[in-house]
Amino acid sequence: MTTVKDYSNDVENEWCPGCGNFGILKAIKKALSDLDKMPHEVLMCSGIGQAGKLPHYLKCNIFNGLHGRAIPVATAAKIANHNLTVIAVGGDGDMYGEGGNHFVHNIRRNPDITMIAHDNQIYGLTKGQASPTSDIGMKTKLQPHGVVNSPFNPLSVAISLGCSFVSRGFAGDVDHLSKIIGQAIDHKGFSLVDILQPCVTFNKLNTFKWYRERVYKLEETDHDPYNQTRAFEKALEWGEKIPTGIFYRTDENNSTFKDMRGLTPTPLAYLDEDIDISTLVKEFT
Amino acid sequence: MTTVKDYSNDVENEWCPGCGNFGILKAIKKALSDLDKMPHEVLMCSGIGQAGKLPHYLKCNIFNGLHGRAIPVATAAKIANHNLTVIAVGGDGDMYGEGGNHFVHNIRRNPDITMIAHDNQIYGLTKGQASPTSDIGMKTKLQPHGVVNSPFNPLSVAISLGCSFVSRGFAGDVDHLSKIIGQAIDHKGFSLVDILQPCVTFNKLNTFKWYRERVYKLEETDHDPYNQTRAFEKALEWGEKIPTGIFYRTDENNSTFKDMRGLTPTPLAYLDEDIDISTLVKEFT
Amino acid sequence: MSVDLNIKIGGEAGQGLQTISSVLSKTLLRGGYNVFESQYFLSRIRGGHNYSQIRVSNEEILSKKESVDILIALDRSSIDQHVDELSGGVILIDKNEIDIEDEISSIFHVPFSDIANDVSGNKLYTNTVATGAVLGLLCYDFEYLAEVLTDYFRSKGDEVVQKNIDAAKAGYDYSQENYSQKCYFSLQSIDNTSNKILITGNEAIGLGAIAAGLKFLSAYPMSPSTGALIYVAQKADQYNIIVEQAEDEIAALNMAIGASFAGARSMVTTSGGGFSLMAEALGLAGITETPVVIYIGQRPGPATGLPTMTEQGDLEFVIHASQGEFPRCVLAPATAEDAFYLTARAFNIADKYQIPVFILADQYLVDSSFTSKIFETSRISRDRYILSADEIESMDEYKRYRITDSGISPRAIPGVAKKLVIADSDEHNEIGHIDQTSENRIIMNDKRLRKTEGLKNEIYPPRIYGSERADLTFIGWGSTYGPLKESVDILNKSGFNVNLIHFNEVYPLPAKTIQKIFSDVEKCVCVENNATGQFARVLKIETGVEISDTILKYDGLPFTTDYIINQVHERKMI
Amino acid sequence: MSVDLNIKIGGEAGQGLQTISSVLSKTLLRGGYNVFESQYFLSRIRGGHNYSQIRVSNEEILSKKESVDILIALDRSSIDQHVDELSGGVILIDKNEIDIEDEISSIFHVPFSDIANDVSGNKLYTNTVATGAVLGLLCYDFEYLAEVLTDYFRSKGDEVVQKNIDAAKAGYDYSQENYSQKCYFSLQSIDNTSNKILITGNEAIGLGAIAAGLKFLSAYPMSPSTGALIYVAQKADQYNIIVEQAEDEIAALNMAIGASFAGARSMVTTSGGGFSLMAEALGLAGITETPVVIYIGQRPGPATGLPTMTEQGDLEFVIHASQGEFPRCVLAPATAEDAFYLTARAFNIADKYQIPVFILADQYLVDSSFTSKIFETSRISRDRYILSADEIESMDEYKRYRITDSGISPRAIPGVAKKLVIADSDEHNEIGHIDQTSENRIIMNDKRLRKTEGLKNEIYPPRIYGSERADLTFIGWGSTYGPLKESVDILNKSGFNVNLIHFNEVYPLPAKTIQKIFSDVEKCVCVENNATGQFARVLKIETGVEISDTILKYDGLPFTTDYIINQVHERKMI
Ligand SMILES: Cc1ncc(C[n+]2csc(CCOP(=O)(O)OP(=O)(O)O)c2C)c(N)n1
Ligand SMILES: Cc1ncc(C[n+]2csc(CCOP(=O)(O)OP(=O)(O)O)c2C)c(N)n1
Ligand code: SF4
Ligand code: SF4
Ligand SMILES: [Mg+2]
Ligand SMILES: [Mg+2]
Repeated sequence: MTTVKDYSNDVENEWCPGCGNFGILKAIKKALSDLDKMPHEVLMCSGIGQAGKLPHYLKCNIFNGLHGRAIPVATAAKIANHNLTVIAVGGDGDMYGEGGNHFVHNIRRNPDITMIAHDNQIYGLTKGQASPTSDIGMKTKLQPHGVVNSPFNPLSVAISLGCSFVSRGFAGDVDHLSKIIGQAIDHKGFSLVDILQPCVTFNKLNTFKWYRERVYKLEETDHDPYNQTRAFEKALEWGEKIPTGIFYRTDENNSTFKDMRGLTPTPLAYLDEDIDISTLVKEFT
Repeated sequence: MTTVKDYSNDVENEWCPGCGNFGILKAIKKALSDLDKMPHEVLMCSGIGQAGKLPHYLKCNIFNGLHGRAIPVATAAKIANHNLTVIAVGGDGDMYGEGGNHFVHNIRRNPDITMIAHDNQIYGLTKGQASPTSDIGMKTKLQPHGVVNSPFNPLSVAISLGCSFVSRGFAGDVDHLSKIIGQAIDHKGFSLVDILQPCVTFNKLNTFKWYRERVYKLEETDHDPYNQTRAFEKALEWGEKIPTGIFYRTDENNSTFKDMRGLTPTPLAYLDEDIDISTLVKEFT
Repeated sequence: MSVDLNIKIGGEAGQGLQTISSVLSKTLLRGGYNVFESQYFLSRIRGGHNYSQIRVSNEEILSKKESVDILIALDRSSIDQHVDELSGGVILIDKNEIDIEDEISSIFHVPFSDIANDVSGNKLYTNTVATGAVLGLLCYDFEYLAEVLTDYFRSKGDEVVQKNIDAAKAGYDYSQENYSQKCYFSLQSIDNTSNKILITGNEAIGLGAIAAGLKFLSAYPMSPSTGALIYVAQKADQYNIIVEQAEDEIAALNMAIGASFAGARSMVTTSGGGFSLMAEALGLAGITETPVVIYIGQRPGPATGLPTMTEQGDLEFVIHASQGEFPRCVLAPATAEDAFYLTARAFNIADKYQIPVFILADQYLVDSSFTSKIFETSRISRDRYILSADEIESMDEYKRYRITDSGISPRAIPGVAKKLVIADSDEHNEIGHIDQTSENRIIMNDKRLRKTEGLKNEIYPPRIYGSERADLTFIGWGSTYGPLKESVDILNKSGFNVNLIHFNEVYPLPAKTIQKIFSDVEKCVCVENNATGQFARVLKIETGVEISDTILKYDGLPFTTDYIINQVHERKMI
Repeated sequence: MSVDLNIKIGGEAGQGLQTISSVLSKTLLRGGYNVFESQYFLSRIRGGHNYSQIRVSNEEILSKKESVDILIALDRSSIDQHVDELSGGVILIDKNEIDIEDEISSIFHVPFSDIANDVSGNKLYTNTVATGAVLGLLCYDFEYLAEVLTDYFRSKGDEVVQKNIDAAKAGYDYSQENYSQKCYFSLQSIDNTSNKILITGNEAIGLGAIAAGLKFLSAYPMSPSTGALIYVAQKADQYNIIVEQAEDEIAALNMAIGASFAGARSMVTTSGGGFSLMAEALGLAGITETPVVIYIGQRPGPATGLPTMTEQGDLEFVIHASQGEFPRCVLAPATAEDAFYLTARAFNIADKYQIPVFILADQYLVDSSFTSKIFETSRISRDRYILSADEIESMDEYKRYRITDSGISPRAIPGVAKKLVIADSDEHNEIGHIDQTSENRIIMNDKRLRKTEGLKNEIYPPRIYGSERADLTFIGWGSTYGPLKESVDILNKSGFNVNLIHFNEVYPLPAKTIQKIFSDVEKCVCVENNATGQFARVLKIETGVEISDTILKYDGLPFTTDYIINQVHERKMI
C-alpha cells in the first residue's frame, strides 16, 4: 500500500504560508496514495508559476517545463509511455492564458491525462497581475482601474467542447478535492480539475472566506453530470453561489488516445524492434 | 452611396474555380457597400491560407499578416484608430488552430471588430490536412485512417464565453450571408461569423451539396438569440441538420473597448499632443 | 556517348503536371538513367504558372539545368515563359487546347486531349497521352512506361491501368509517326540492373527518421517540410510511429520534447516561420538536455515570404535561436542520399549529447527528386545511450544532471525503474530540482557548454571535391552541393583548376581541422542561397577562416551550374 | 572628503526590505548624495534569502560595491551570508527577533519591533524603526527622512504618516543614544539643490517611452521587464496610452505591430523567454516594415533559467532572430539615464527606418536605481516620418513599398486619406499585394536590406572613457558601463593606464568608425555578463575587430568593480 508519506520529499517549499496551494498538494498526495500508485509510476508535468512548482514538493517523476506548456508535454509523454499516470499541473495564467490553445485542443485530442489548474484568479509568481479568470473590477498594479475583460470560464469552454471529465474543487476542502482528483485520474480520457485556490498574498478579493461563503457541492444537489446542457448552465453559475464537484462527464468511448494507430501494448518508449526499411526503399526504384 | 463595384480591384484571384470563397467575397463586398462604408474606412486583417488572401481581392486597407494572427492585429489596429471598420478574416486552421488562443481571449476582450472564419474544415493552402473543425473520420494524406479528434466547435466555445455576437453563414447563400456579415459589422463588440465554406479541391466530404442538404435558418424557427443556453444547444446541433443565422447576441453594454481608459475621441493614431513629463520626473527627486 | 537531356513540363496548378513529371522520371530511372527532377510552383492550388523539370543523364547528376530540350506546355504561358530556354529543343503542345497564332518552328503538335478521348474515352487521360508522346519522341522503350503506369495506378483498378497504358501508347505512337525522324534525341535504355532509387529530399528525411527508430513525430503543416511529415504519416502504422498534427508549432516541439523525455525518439518538421514559434522550446530542450531532432525546410523569409520557393536564409537564426547559451548541432544535407544518412545520424547525435539537432534543408533539396544508390540500412546504427532498469537500480542515487567531464549525464527515462527522473526548465541541481544559487549555476552552465567540445570532435570535416590545390575554391553548404560539384567538373574540363569544399555538418565546427584544410586554399568564394552570406560569417566566427568573396542568390530560386559558371566568368574569378 | 558607504538590507521575501531600501535611498538622495541601489532576490514571493544594497557617495556612482559598511539583518541568514562582507562595518539587528548565540562584536542591537509597538502601537512599523535606526547611526538630518516618509505614505492618510515618522524617530534616537559614539560614519547632508533623481532602469525605460509619445503598449508579464510595463500602466491615463495585457507574447507583438501599422507608436516589454515567442512577429515587422520597439530585460537562460537574476545572454539571438534577412537595430543602455534617452531614440529610429528596434537591457540595469541628472524632455524629439493626408492625396498613386535609394518608402497610415494602405507578410510588390516573382523578390529584398546602410550611419560610436591611449582597454556594452568606468578610475588612480570603450548602440555597427577607434587600442579585454563572449563575436563579424581576451561572468550576478579589478590582476592583464 502506498501512503501519503511515500510522496513526501524534503525539497524546501517556496510558497507563502497559508496559501491555498498547500491544500492542493495535500489533496494530490492523498489521491495518488488512495489510488495506490507508486511514485515512479507517476509523471507530473508543470509549467511556470507558483502552481508550477508543485511537482517539486512531491516524490514522483517530474517534467517542469515552460510557462504554459505542461499539457503538450504531458500528452506526448503519455503517448510515449502509456504505463505512466500523467498529470499536468499549472496556474490559471499558465493553463488558460499562455497555454490556452493547448487547453482547448487537448480536450479535442482527449488523451488519458489529468489537468489540474490552481485557479487563484491572479498571476502569483510575477507578483499580482490579472489572470484570464480574474473577476471584473479586480484592481492590480497593471490594471489600476480594475479588470474589464470578462473572465475566461474553463468549465463552460471544456463542456462546450465535450470534454469527458469536467470538475471544480476548492483548495479549502482537501477531502472533497482529493476525491475529485482521484476520480479525475481514474477517468479514462482528458480530465479537468479546476481548483479555487486562494492566493493570500495578491488576491484580496477571492479569499478563503469569499470562496467558503459561496461554494457548494454539486453531488449534494440533483445535478446530473451526464447532461451537457445542465452542466453548461451550472458552469455559468458564479457569484453568490459557486458549484464544486463534477460538472460533466461522459464515460463511454471517450478516449481517442486508444484509437491511435501505432500504439502498441508495450509503450513506445520501451520498443526496441529491428527496423527493416527495405520494402520502403523498394518503392523508390 | 458606395456600391459593390467600389470594392472591386484587378488583383488576380488565386482561388480554385467553384470555391466557396467566392461567395464569401461577394457577401463581404455587398455587406460593406450596403452599410455605405467607403473602402478607405475599412481595414481588413488576415492571416495565411486561402482565406487569408481574401483582402487582396477587395479594395480596402489591408494588413495580411502571419498565419493565425489576424485577430491581435485587428484588435490593436482598432484600438489605435477606432474610426476604422476593422474585420479579421482567415481560415479555420488559421483562426481556430494556430490562432486559437487569440480567438478565445479576444472574445473576452470584446473589441469592436468582426471576425470572419472561412470554415472549410480543411487546410486548403497546405493541400488538405485536417483542420480543427474537420469531421471525425475524414481521411487526408496526413490522417490516412481518418480524423479521430472531436471537432472544435467555434460557436459553442464563443457562446460559452459570452461572445456578444455569434453567427454562422453558408458560402452557398450569399444574400443570407451578407446580411449576417452586415449585422456583425454593425454590432458593437466582438462579432463572430463562422462560414460553412466548401473547399471543392480538398474537402470531398463537406461539399456544397452536403451543406445544402443540411442547412436551415435559425430566424425561420422560434430561436431566441438572446438566450445563452438555447444558443448553446443550437451550437451543438451538427449532422442531419445544421443551423445558420444568429445563434447568440447580447446588445447592451457589450463592448469593453469603450471602457478603455486612455481612449480619446480622436483616435490614438491621430493624436499629436505636446508631451510634458516634468511632473513624472519630479516623482523621482 | 554522354546523354544530358532536360525536359520541362509547364502549366497551371491543378493541371496535373506533377503526375506527368513523376511518371516520366520513374520511367527514365527504370531504364537505367540518372534523373534529377525539380519543381517550381506558386503558393496557390489552381492556376498560375508552375513547372517541373526533369534532367536525364547516364552520368551522375545532382542539379538542374537551364537550357531545355523538350518543353511540354500545358498552357500558353508555358510557351511564353520558356521558349527562350530552348536551345535547339522542341515544344510539345496540343494546339487544339492552346491558341498559337505565331508559327514557332520548334513546336510539335500532339492532340493530347482528342487522343485521350478517342482511345480511353475520357479527357482525364490527356496527361498520360502527353507522357507517352514525350517518350515516343525519345524512341524510349515503351515497356518501362507501361510498367510504371501499372504501379502508379494499381490502386485504382485494372481498368484505369489499362486505359492509361492505352492512352500512353497512343501518344507514344503519335510522336513516333509524326516526329521521330525530326527528333534529335534518342534514349536507349541502359544498365537496367543498377540498384538506383529516385527520391525527394523530404522522403529521404522521412525514411531516415523511420530507419533511425523514430517513434513520435509532431508537427504543424508548413511548406516545404510537409512532404516529410506526410511520408512518415503514411508509413507510421508499419513502424509503430505516432504522428500527431499539433494545434501550433509551440505544441509541436513541446510535445516532441515530452515524448523524448519519456523515452521515444522524437522529431518535428517545420519551416523557418514555424520554427520561430519553437525558439522557446528549443531552449527547453537545451536546459532539460532532452534530445530532439528538428527538421527545417528553409524557404525565403522574412515572415511568410515566398512560401513555395527556396533559400538558405535561416542558418544564423537556427544557430542562435532562444535566450541563453547551450549546445546544439546543425546538419545540412547536400543531396537526398545525404539527407537520409544525416537524418539517422541526427538522432544518434541528439541522444548521445542530449541536445537538439537540426536537419537544415531547403525547398530546393526537399522538393527535388534525386537519383541515388539504394539506401543501405546496414550503414545506420541506433545508439540510444539510455540507462537500463538494472543500471539505474544499481546506482545509489540517480542524478539526471550528474556533473561529468564530458558534460553528458547518464540518462534514464521515467517509469523504467523505481528511481525518479526529474527535469526542469529552471536552472537546477544535479537531481533536477530548482537551484537558484550562483555556485550551482556556474557548474551547470559549464557542464552543458562542455558538450560542445565533444560535439566538435564528432563533426565530420567538409567534403573536398576536385584537386587538392586549386586556383579557385568554391565553399558551399547544404543543397548547393549538386550545382557546385558540376561547376567544378565543367570548369576543370575547360582547363581551369577549381575545387569545392562543401559542408554538410555546419555547426559547431572543429576549428583546427578546418583551418588546416583552408591552409591549402588559394582563393575562395562562398556560394550561398541567401542575400548576406551567412555561412561565410559562421565560418569566420567558428574557425577564423575568412572568405572575402561570395556568390549569392536570393530570388527564391536555387543555383544552377550555368549561373555559377557565369558569375565566375563575369566577375573574373579565374 | 569623499564618502563611499555601502548599506545592505537582508531578509526574506515578504519582510518588506524593499520599503526600507527605497525610503533610505530617497532620503539619502534628498540630502544631496548620489545613491546606487541594487537588488538580489529569488523567484519566490515569501521566504528565501533576498537583499537590497545601497551605495552612497558624494561622487558619481553607477555600480555596486562588495564590501558592506552597514548590514541591516531582518533574519538570521542575512548575518550568516554577509558577515564576511563587513570590512569594519556594523550589523544592525533586533536581537529579540533573531537568535544570536555567538557574540559578534560588530552587532548593534536595536529592538525594532518593541519600539514599533511602543511608539506606534503596531509591529507593522518595525521596518520604519529600522530605517530610522540606520539614519541615526549616520547622524543624518532626520528632516529628510520625515519628508520622504510623508511622501511615501501620503496616500494612506495622515495617521499612518505620523506613526511612521514617530517610529522612524524612535529608531533614530535609539541609535543616536546607544551607538552614535561608536559610529565610524557620519553623513552630513550636502548640496541639496542639485537636480538629481533616483530611478530604476525599468522606470527610465517607461518614462522614455512616454516622453517619446508611446500610445500603445502590449505585453505579457515577465521578469525583469514587468517594472516598465507597470510603470507605464500607472501613468497611462495621463498620456492617452493604452496598455493591454496580452494573452501571450505572440499576441503582444502582433498587437503592437497592428497598432503601429494603424499609426500609434507601439512597444512591447518582455524578457528572452517571452521574446522567443515573438520571433515570428519580429519578421512580420521586418517584411511589412512596421516600426515597433521591443524592450527585452535579459535574465539568465536557457529557458526559464534564473528568472530573477541577470545576464547578457541574448544578444546574438536578438540580432539573428526570425527566418530570413531584414534590418533591425539593437540599443543597449548603460545606465538608467541612458535607458531614458535611448528608449526615446528607439522610437525615432523605428519610425525613420520602419524597422523593429530593440532596447536590450538586463535585470541588473532595470531593477537597480541610479542617481541621475534630472531628465530633460527638451533633448527628446519626436520624429514620426508619416505622410499627412495632403501629402498622400497629392500623390498620383500611393505605394506603401515604393523602391527608393535609401530603402525607406513613404509611410502612410490607413484611414487618413482615401488612398489605401496595404501591408503583407508575403513578399509583395510596391503597392503591397502578394508578388511571387523572382524579379520583384530581388528588388524588394534589396530595398529592405539597403536600410542597414543608413542605419549604420545613424549609430553613434562607442563612448571612450579614460585616456586616449592606454595599456589596457576594457570593451563593454550595456549595463557593464558602471563597474567598468569605476574600474578605470580605480586602476588609473593606482598608477595604471587603462581606458574603456563602451557600446550602448550595439547593432548594426559602423565598421570604419569603429576600426578607426580600435586602431589606437594596444591590448583589450571584452567584459561581458555571459559565458561565451557574444559581443566580442558580433564586433568581429560586424567590424573585423578581434578581441582575444574576455572577462566573463554567468553566475546570475552583475559585475562589480572589485571583481573586474581582481580579474585584471589575477590574470596579469596589466
Ligand atoms: C513565456 C513566458 N512568459 C512569461 C513568463 C513569466 N511568468 C512566470 S509565471 C507567470 C504567471 C504566473 O501565474 P499563474 O500561471 O496563474 O501561476 P501562479 O503563480 O498564480 O500559481 C508568468 C507570467 C514566463 N516564465 N514565460
Ligand atoms: C507559423 C506558420 N505555420 C504554418 C504555416 C503554413 N500554413 C499556411 S496556410 C496554413 C493552413 C491553411 O488552412 P486554413 O487556415 O484553414 O486556410 P484555408 O487555406 O483552408 O483557407 C498553414 C498550415 C504558416 N504559414 N505559418
Ligand atoms: S503568491 Fe499567492 S499563489 Fe503564490 S504562494 Fe503566495 S499566496 Fe500562494
Ligand atoms: S483549395 Fe479549397 S479552399 Fe482553397 S481555393 Fe481551392 S477550393 Fe477554395
Ligand atoms: Mg495564478
Ligand atoms: Mg481552411
